[in-house]
Amino acid sequence: MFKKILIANRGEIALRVLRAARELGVKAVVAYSEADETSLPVLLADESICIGPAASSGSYLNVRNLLSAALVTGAEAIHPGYGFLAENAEFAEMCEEHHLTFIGPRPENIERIGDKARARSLAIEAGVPITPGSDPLADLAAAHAFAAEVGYPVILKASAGGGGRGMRVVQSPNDLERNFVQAQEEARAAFGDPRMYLERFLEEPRHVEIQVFGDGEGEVIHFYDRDCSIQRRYQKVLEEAPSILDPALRADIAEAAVRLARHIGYRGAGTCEFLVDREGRFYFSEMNTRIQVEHPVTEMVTRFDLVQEQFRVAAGEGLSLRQEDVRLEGHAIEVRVNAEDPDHDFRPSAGVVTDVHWPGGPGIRVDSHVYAGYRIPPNYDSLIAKVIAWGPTRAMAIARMERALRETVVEGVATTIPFHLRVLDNAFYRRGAVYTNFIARRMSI
Amino acid sequence: MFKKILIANRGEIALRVLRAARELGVKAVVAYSEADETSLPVLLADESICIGPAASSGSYLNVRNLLSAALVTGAEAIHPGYGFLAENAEFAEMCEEHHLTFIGPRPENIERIGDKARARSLAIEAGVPITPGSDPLADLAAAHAFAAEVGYPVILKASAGGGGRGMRVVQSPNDLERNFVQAQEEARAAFGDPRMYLERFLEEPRHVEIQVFGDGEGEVIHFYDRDCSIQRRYQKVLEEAPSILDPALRADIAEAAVRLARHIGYRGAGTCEFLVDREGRFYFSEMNTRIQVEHPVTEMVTRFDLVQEQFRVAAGEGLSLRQEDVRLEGHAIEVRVNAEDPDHDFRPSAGVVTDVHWPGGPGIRVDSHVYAGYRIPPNYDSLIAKVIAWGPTRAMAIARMERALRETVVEGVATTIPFHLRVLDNAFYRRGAVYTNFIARRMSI
Amino acid sequence: MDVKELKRLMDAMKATGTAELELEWDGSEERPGGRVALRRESPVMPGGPASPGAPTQPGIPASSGVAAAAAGALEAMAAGTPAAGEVPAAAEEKAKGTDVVAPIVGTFYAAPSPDTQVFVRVGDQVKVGQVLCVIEAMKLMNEIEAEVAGTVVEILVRNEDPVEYGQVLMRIAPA
Amino acid sequence: MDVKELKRLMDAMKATGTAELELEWDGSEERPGGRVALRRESPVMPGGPASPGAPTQPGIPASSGVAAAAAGALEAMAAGTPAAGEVPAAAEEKAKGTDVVAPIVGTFYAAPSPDTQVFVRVGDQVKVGQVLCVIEAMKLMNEIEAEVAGTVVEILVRNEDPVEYGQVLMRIAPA
Repeated sequence: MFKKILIANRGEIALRVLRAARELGVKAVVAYSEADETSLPVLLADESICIGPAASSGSYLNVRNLLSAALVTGAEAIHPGYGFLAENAEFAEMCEEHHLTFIGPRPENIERIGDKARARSLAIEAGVPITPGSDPLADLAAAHAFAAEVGYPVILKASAGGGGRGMRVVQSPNDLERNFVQAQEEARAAFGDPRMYLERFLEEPRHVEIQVFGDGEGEVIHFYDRDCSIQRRYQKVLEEAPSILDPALRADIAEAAVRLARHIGYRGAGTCEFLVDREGRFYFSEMNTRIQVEHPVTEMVTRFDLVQEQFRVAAGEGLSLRQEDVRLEGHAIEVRVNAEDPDHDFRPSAGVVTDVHWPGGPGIRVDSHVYAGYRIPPNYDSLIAKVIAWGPTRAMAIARMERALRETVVEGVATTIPFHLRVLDNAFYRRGAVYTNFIARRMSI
Repeated sequence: MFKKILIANRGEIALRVLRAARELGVKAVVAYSEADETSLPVLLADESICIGPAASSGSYLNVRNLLSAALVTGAEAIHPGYGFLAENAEFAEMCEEHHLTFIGPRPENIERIGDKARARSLAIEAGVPITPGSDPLADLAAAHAFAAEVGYPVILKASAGGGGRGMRVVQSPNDLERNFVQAQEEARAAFGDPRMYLERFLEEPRHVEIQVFGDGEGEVIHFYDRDCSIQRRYQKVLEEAPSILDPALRADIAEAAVRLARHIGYRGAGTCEFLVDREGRFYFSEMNTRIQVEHPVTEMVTRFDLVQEQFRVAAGEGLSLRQEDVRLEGHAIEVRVNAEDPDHDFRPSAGVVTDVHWPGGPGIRVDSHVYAGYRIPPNYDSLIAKVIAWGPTRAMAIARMERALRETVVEGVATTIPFHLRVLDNAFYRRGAVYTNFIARRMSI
Repeated sequence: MDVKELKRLMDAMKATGTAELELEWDGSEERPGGRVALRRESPVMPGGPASPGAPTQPGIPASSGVAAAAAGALEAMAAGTPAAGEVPAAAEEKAKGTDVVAPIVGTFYAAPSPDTQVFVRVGDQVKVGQVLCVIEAMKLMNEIEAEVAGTVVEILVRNEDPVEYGQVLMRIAPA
Repeated sequence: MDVKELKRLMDAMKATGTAELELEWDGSEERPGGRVALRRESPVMPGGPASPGAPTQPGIPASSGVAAAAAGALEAMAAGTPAAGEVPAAAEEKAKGTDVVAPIVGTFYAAPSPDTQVFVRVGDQVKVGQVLCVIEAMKLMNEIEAEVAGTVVEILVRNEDPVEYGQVLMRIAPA
């Protein structure tokens, strides 16, 4: 195992990684921007090092300073968390060049599966179903031709997009005409890559994803599924594990995910995302080559520490368990508590958290970097806590989450907790009728 | 299930019961003394009612006000928590007389097994081993005769004692002479019952207890064992589940506990305490007819909610699971965080908790009624939180607990956290060499 | 300016350590007139929840967001049984009267039986030892007697109300 | 303004430690004029861990027990690499000099190579553009040049020290 690692991230995931390091007896250096000097991971770290100004481009995305920070502090490995450089193949490669272990997939894993178009070809090779979709489209004419073939509505996606960014639903040829060039320009601006492709649009699909783990030597296991259908503008707001789909279907999806990860000799933690239509057909949509925000729901139902496992696999110890050792028990739900005002179109609510009281008691886990007196910097995302509730049944997990959120106090900033309570209270949600359009269709917000 | 219950307790256990009620959809009225008006269970309660002044005798032990409070608020049942009236058979009986369900054992269960001397006879009847011990001793001569027979050291106990109160170790006939009458007088003053008996004193025993649950119809199941050997002045300070004894021995002890509870037709949650000597012989010492402070460690390793089950059994729904459904996974440790100063002989440290930050992340549960700004009243016990850590192994549970306690902040009052960290770091503790004299013998405090 | 805007101003003042703020506006549509005055605190205390010295309910720490946020719970509680929190607050208002408080938990009865006159009404003169009301607890009727002589100035509970320990039942202005 | 709104205002005042609030409005139907005056309590911190007025690290809220309790962690950090926290504190003491700060993370070198003279010593006069030191980052030597002319009054790091972004390396008193 490593003696010392560098955490190249911030907020709750930096704290999550720090906790895993502590529990494994590994020293952790937390790299931080000037805006995060008083953040909890920095205050709790064994060591910390400022790597740039508040703007991420100069700090959390500053490859040179991050690598330098690892080198001058004597860290042997870098954990990238999620976001920032976590899925940057070049960064992973530069780590290796400097004899620093990148705690994540191999650079070529990221490179091959990170590109949406390439991921689709790999899925086809591995015999994993994908939504009927086009290759990258040369021009509008090609787009028209494809859309006519599969039928409207279709969804226009940026090859380099991900996590819901760079997507738009197109209802008609006119709509396509209006959107195509504009979307190309946006993709060029956002990702430096204007390539677009089309997919058949699924009405009311569920978003189901499989947590996989590979040893990089060809062995891949899975930790079952998560349902992340509750999304707002393609951003997940509430996740659960397992999904409530038919067990045979869930097994098929998990098997497909493992097949795909094996196909590319995947190493470390990864997630294969699928859309599942009402007829129970499933389609691979993308793979995330990192630990996910929602990984705790899987940890709660399997009682397995995925971040510790990332350390072990990166340190060359291989997987610590076999597929048959992975057991699933009960049901877990996570809500992402964001400092946003749900009464005002979820506008960010930065500022000082003057008082905070997180819930406790049986079945509750809280992952949060916020403390009383903490100033939420306006420079980063608005996630301030993940509250996770486990129960022997989905109904009990919901009941626990409700009682936990009702005993939570956050003062000084607005949070999305009132919104989460409304989701939990929604009759469609309670009976599991959740699709990716749930919030738009089932809730009046 | 009940529609509404009254919680006749305070502090963390009142909150624990309130949480269980919430999760079951049961309304809870929290009965509180004037000193607890701003306590968290009162602030979070569906309803609350003041039942007397700060002194427990006028409030939490005030049977008339508690029953009245249940009646005027329309509660159908009373949960007594632990301590106060939890093991008072008369109170349980008065509840029944007023058609209020006592969420606990039947009055006759409490009465029969609550008395130490009667408990020993019941154990003998049930074929459960007890430490060689006397009947209640008529006088000093009888005591001398018994001690001579089993050999010194012996332990002198009050029949009505419990939880470590009313006990003294006697090394020689002279010692016995000096202690006997004095102990009688103390027992009369403390318990209103001067009867004393003698037991053979075990050197360095482990304190191992079995969590049992009966349906009152003759069915009793167990939830495995806990090791509570780490004690200071007979008060538990750190508990874990399961014990690290040989599995066959653990099964024997569990079986003996079930036999005893079946013998008395036990209803609800109870704990049979045993002493285990170095040769692996075990002796029943007493039964606690209530939920225990340390019940969360059992909940963590079985993932079963014991307090919810108390509700179900009391509501006449019977046990919700069978013995074969009770599974044990991993290891859990609980520390009792007391507002006491370990640097000054653990003197109580009442006052305002000006800031508090509990730990979170994987495997950590916190049960606490304390919030920033809370004033700890000087009238009650000093328990301010229970921090529970679960891990797949005992070593990981220890590592988790250490990292959790190191990220805990309590300002304004002294706590026992520094002491707990020293226990966790102790080499004897780490290899499981824990006996009831651990603190006195293995730690220099 | 509505409550929400005012609250935002207060939050902003707190966050920035602003001690005083005055704001005037004349409401005219075009080129509205107005005035703003701001003063900062001398030593700035970052991030502190709230300051002491503020008149708060006895026993409820001013710094507690938990207590503040539990206002809803307190309201719910008040709906169920009279909230203890009301008592001291109300007591400050009308400090002239002597409180008659419930010594036990139970049901308040204003009259000895449903078809008889109430023991006392507002305005009645009472003597020491005179029965003011009855609290039923566990089927027993407990007579509550006046400890001072004077005039009943206020009765705070209604017949058959549940009362908790220490709850103010009525007030007597000493003679 | 109804009771509910008033209660919300009171809650807000309590939560934000607002001591006084005055509110006037003229009642005109459209775009009413008005006046608001707010005053906060004098900022004494209730039972806060760090005593008020105590010199605390800039940016770390004094009221935060979390921050205070992490002092050990900060010390550990300082042992590993020079703590950022030291810098501004020191800066207050010797405010006369202009700070030369590290623009990148890396290893500080006082001299171009192990067997040569250091670039500058305390007391040296430097010109704009003169090389003051080198920071090695990822095998690249980055020369740090003077941005002001003046006298080197202090050098805060030693040869081969790791330096973090924004760390003060030396101070120059402008000529």
